[in-house]
Amino acid sequence: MDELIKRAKELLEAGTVKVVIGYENGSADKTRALFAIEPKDADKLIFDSRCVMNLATYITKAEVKGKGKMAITATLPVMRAIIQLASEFQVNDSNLLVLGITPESKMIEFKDLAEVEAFVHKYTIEIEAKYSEKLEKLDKMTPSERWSFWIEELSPCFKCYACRAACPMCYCHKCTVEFNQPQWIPVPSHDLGNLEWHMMRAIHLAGRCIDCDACYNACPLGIPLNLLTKRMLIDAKEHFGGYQPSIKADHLMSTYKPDDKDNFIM
Amino acid sequence: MAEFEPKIVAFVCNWCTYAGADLTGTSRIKYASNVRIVRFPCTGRIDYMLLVKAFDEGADGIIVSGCHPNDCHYTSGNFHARRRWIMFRSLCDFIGIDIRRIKFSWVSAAEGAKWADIVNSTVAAIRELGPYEEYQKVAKKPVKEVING
Amino acid sequence: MKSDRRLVRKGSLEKLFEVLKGDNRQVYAPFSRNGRTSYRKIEKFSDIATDYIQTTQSSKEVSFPRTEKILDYSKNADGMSVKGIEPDQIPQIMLWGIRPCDAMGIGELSSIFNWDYKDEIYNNRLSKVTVLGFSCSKTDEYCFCTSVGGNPGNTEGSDILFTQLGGNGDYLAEILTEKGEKVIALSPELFEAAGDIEKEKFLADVPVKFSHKEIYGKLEKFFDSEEWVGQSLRCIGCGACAYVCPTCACFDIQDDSHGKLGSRVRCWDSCGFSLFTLHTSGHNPRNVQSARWRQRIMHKFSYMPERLSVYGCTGCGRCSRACPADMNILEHLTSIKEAAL
Amino acid sequence: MSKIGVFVCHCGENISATVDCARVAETSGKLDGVAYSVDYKYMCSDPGQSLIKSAIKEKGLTGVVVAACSPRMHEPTFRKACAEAGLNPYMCEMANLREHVSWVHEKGEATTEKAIDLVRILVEKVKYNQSLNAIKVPVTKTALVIGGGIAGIQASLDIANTGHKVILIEKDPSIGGHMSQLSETFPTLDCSQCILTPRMVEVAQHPNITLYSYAELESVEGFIGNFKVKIRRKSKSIDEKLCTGCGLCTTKCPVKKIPSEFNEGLGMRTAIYVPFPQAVPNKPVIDREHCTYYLKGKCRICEKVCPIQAIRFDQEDTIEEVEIGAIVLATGFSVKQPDFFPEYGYGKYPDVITGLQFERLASASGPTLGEIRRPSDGKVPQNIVFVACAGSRDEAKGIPYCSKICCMYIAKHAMLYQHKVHGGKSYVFYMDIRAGGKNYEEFVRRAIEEDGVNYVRGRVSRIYEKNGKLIVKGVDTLLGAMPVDIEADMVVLATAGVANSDAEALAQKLHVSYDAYKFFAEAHPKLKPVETNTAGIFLAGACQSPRDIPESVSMASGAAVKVACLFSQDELTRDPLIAVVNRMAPPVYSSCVGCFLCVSACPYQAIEKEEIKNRAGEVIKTLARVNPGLCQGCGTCVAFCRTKSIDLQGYTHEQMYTEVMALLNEY
Repeated sequence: MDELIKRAKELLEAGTVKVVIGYENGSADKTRALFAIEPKDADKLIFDSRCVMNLATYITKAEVKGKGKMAITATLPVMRAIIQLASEFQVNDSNLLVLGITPESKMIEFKDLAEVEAFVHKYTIEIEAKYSEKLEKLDKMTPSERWSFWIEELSPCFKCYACRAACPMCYCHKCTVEFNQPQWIPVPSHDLGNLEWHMMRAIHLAGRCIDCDACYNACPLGIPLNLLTKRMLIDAKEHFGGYQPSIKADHLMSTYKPDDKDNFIM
Repeated sequence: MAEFEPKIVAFVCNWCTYAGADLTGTSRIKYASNVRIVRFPCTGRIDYMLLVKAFDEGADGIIVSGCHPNDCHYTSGNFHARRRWIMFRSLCDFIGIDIRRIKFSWVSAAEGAKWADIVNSTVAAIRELGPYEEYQKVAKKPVKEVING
Repeated sequence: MKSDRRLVRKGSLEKLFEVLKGDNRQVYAPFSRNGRTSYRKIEKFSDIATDYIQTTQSSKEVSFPRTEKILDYSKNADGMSVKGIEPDQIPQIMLWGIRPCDAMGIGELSSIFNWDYKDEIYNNRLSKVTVLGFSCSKTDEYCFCTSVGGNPGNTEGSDILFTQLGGNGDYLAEILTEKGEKVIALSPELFEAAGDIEKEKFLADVPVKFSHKEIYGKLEKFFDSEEWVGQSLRCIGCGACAYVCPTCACFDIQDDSHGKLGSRVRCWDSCGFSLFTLHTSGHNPRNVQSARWRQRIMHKFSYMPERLSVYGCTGCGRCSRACPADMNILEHLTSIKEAAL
Repeated sequence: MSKIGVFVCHCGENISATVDCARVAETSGKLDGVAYSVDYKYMCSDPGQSLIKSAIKEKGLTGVVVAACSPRMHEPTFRKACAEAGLNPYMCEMANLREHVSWVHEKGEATTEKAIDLVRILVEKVKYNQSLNAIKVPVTKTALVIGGGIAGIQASLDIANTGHKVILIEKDPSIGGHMSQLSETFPTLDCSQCILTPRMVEVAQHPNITLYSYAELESVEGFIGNFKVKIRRKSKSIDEKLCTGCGLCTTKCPVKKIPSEFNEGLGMRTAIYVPFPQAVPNKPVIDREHCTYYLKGKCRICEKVCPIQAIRFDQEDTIEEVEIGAIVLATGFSVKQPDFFPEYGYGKYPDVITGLQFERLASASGPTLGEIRRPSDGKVPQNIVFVACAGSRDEAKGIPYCSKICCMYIAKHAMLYQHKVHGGKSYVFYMDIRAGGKNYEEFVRRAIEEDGVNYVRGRVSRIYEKNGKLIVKGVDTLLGAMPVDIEADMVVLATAGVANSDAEALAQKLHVSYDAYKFFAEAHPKLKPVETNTAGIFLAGACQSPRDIPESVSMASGAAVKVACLFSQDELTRDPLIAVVNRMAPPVYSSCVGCFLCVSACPYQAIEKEEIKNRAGEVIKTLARVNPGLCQGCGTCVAFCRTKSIDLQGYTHEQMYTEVMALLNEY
């Protein structure tokens, strides 16, 4: 990634950006986010297959955004997240420069977010086979079996909200779960509180989730909560033809088609 | 033992289904008294979380009803609602919530008889299914005394 | 009390487990699911996880559950009636297989719950817990108990500490308290006399990285350091570190209300959350993540020693292992130690 | 602490026959926060209302629940009563014990229990009600009427005559619409132009009406009382102020073979033209698509012959920006071109024509000066067939509805034919004769009985040419589906009335709803036939569905009254049941994060961006803001907002949540 380091340095030296967000080596064999502010910081930049955290979660963080114009090392999921965020007016060309990394690990610098969008649209969001199998298995269960499965799987959740914090789309500073007049979602982590929190999360990500698995990767308890968002993704495709993050296009869940099909409304 | 009387909550819009239910009354069509109507301006206003809350608090069944497509007093609230219902219902199913207990319908201000049918058929269906014990088991013991068990 | 040292044959552990399980006692032990190890009520000995350096969650949940009912209330014609939780509603708990660092954490957590107000509910619960510690023979790069006053064979906080003598060997049991003796009394035949055993030989080697005092001294003048900003930039503000921590004690009080009836519930909270300190006025005294991260470190290494004479960290390394953003407390403490003022 | 009054109405015996009203009042009285409860025979009567008013005053009630009939019936009554007693009207709620309980359930325990539940739900809701004040918005007292047909003309004149300003825009060079093309009108057979043209002139001369012909709607922003409208005035290529309408240019124009739209292609016009002699304004426009100068760069004959040099080849479209308080949509309809009936041979056989073409043939101002002559050879047809429902009431052709006007105009056509061609034979193929209307049925009977028109009940399957005759193959279902073949000289198809091709785009510009056929949708099929769901926009005439002249005129007058009502107020008062984005103290300002997904969820474009700036004028936060004038209170945004930052007054999160809680729990 010499090219990346070189470009990051140039950008910082020229003052084009104030911070370059990328990956560096972390604890054990993990990688972590790097915020290069001085040109020399950029020497620590790396990129390899371990770099899976969705860095887009940082571009809405006030402390990072507050530094000034950002550049970000962006893999495909990160780019998708950026476009979704741009469509929700959270980032724009004036505060973000994207140093894309293609699925072939090539660096491309994008002139603007419109170019990023065009690049993102070359690829469709596909559910990985290992997840499709799990989802199919769940589909084959009876509703009662699924209910037991989820109550059991969600039972360890202690509501640390790492899933929310790691998700680039969960940038709201006051989440529904923190809305307490009325208290929509029970705050304590018990079966009901956990169920409602995870349902709410899935619904709020419907039509917005870009399937990066950041939530699952962040969960300290290994709860397969990304199955919920994946299911929403499949439903979006099945019922409404799916979606791609897009700066200008209408959002899947805030729009409708008069001929949306259903088979259950009497 | 007395026969099980399902508790059913109906979330309806003011302009079509509420008015339709008024017409059921004006037409003196009788139906089961298990349903309690909560009036909203529009199906677009109906928060899916309220449906979940109804189950939390012990509802055995839910009816959600509004204007037919193209009839919405607010032009498109019902279209938005339909899109959300499609996703919400699917999520419920995926989680294992018994979606047979949530009935969605379009009942216009002119369909007094249809409203009575919807209520009666829902009551009959829920009576058949019995109390929603599976959900209540989770909802009514929210606080565990011990860890992870 | 001077510890009584016994030998427990490897094969006797299961018998001990069976004995402990009965008689209104519950055994909580490490259990693995989804690649994570946590404590839960165990019915079958074979369900107990053995291959772990450290559990994902600490054992604090046994004495300080993540969600705990404090009282039930009901409204009636005369006003309100309140019913608290009776101590005998809580069963005796055998806390099996906890690491010395967690055992040490019990004291640290207790000091918070008994600082000023004596938290009866917590103390009640804890009084029912018998701690069966297991020394560490393995360690990883996240462990730093030796830097915060602990060690892999530390007896502090355990009622009995078991140390396995070699990879597949028998166990040295150090009986440390009366509660520990009561366990022996349940099945004395499982506890044989132990000869001279050099326990240290079987313990993991956890290098010392710094001393408490160094950090404490540094923090006194470190409040306004820019270091906090740099360290916390990648922190995403979740509560994972606090929730896996054996000594984090912050909680929230919630009412679970259903018309006339309801319960009051205590549940975990975390100083890492941005809304933790948000005032109704809109003012937030810790309005940036660096202030919240600083609070976490200061609380454990400065405020607690100052007010409670204990440190709030056992060096278990859980927070670093659990952190989705790879915040590493050991690394951060080390850099605080080394930072110029 | 709430002090709520519960007032249980017996509604005579309507409620009390099945519900134990006394028990409802007694049980409700024990609820937390209920300070007074009573049952009474007729709560809506004067003494009933007085009961509520005095309880409000004497007990100092902070909220009222009236358990009576449907709130759709009497909510305004009781809210007004509360207001009269000094309680904010929005602190009053109604439990529907009549339509939803007593009239639909048998007498019994369960029925009374349900009544008690419904009261409890609202008692708990009322605890969260807030005092609200009606919203006031100013009104710009100028109306925009779109479309200069008879409906637009009538609406414009009626509004103008109430003393308010009107801007009338018409996309064609002249107003008049379809009515100006008609020969005579049913059921009186008076000449269409004779009754229409005086109205057209009146429009042109009315001091309160500004007429923009050859103009279209560009865009609309704003809301009731406060629209900002852009009008595109298409270039006419003449200086209207100078032009005297002498008509010299039109006689000299060398391009003379353009099919005349006014004559439905049966006559020709020039490139610089006035659509018809009585046009208003009676000044020409240049049709740039056909003008030689615009096509080839030379000619300019009109410019040379114009005695006052009023031709302006370089004139461009202009955009007029106007402030408008109300809009009347009167854009009319189109006639479905019968090309989609290949079996009837329209376009293939010149003597198969549409009803509107027949109007031109029968019109004294038409290409044949009122003589019925067929297009192919100008001969007077001796046998003529009229085919009703050519497209209408035909699901297979995509038009399942009845076009409504055809039955009547066919009778008129046949009658006119019989009057003009003595000895001619006319046949009408029909499915049903729909002649509902004053003197309509009598008119049809006259055609059949006095003028001898042959009505054949059956459909036509095919029309083809044979030996110079049009063979019309049909059946007579009244004679046992007997096949009928008629050798005709001319066939007139009563093609369906359909929405204009640009109706959908126009509806979307105005945010009014439309039906599956792109006709504009009224707010209520019975009680709000001239309103749309967008406040301040009204409908007149056939743009809502096919209709005849008297209906269009009365609808236009209805719409005009609606506009006049609106303009009779200096400020508008609206129910404050609208959405509001929460605001908090700085530095939070609001829990809104400015994702603006609500913008597309709003059916009314009522959500705007609001920038919060610091003292230096820098934007520090961008929030959603609901425009109270535009918001209609559907709450679609409320259920959609992830941060629950939008709430709907009168149906707030807390109110609705509490209703559900109260419904299922003991209180």
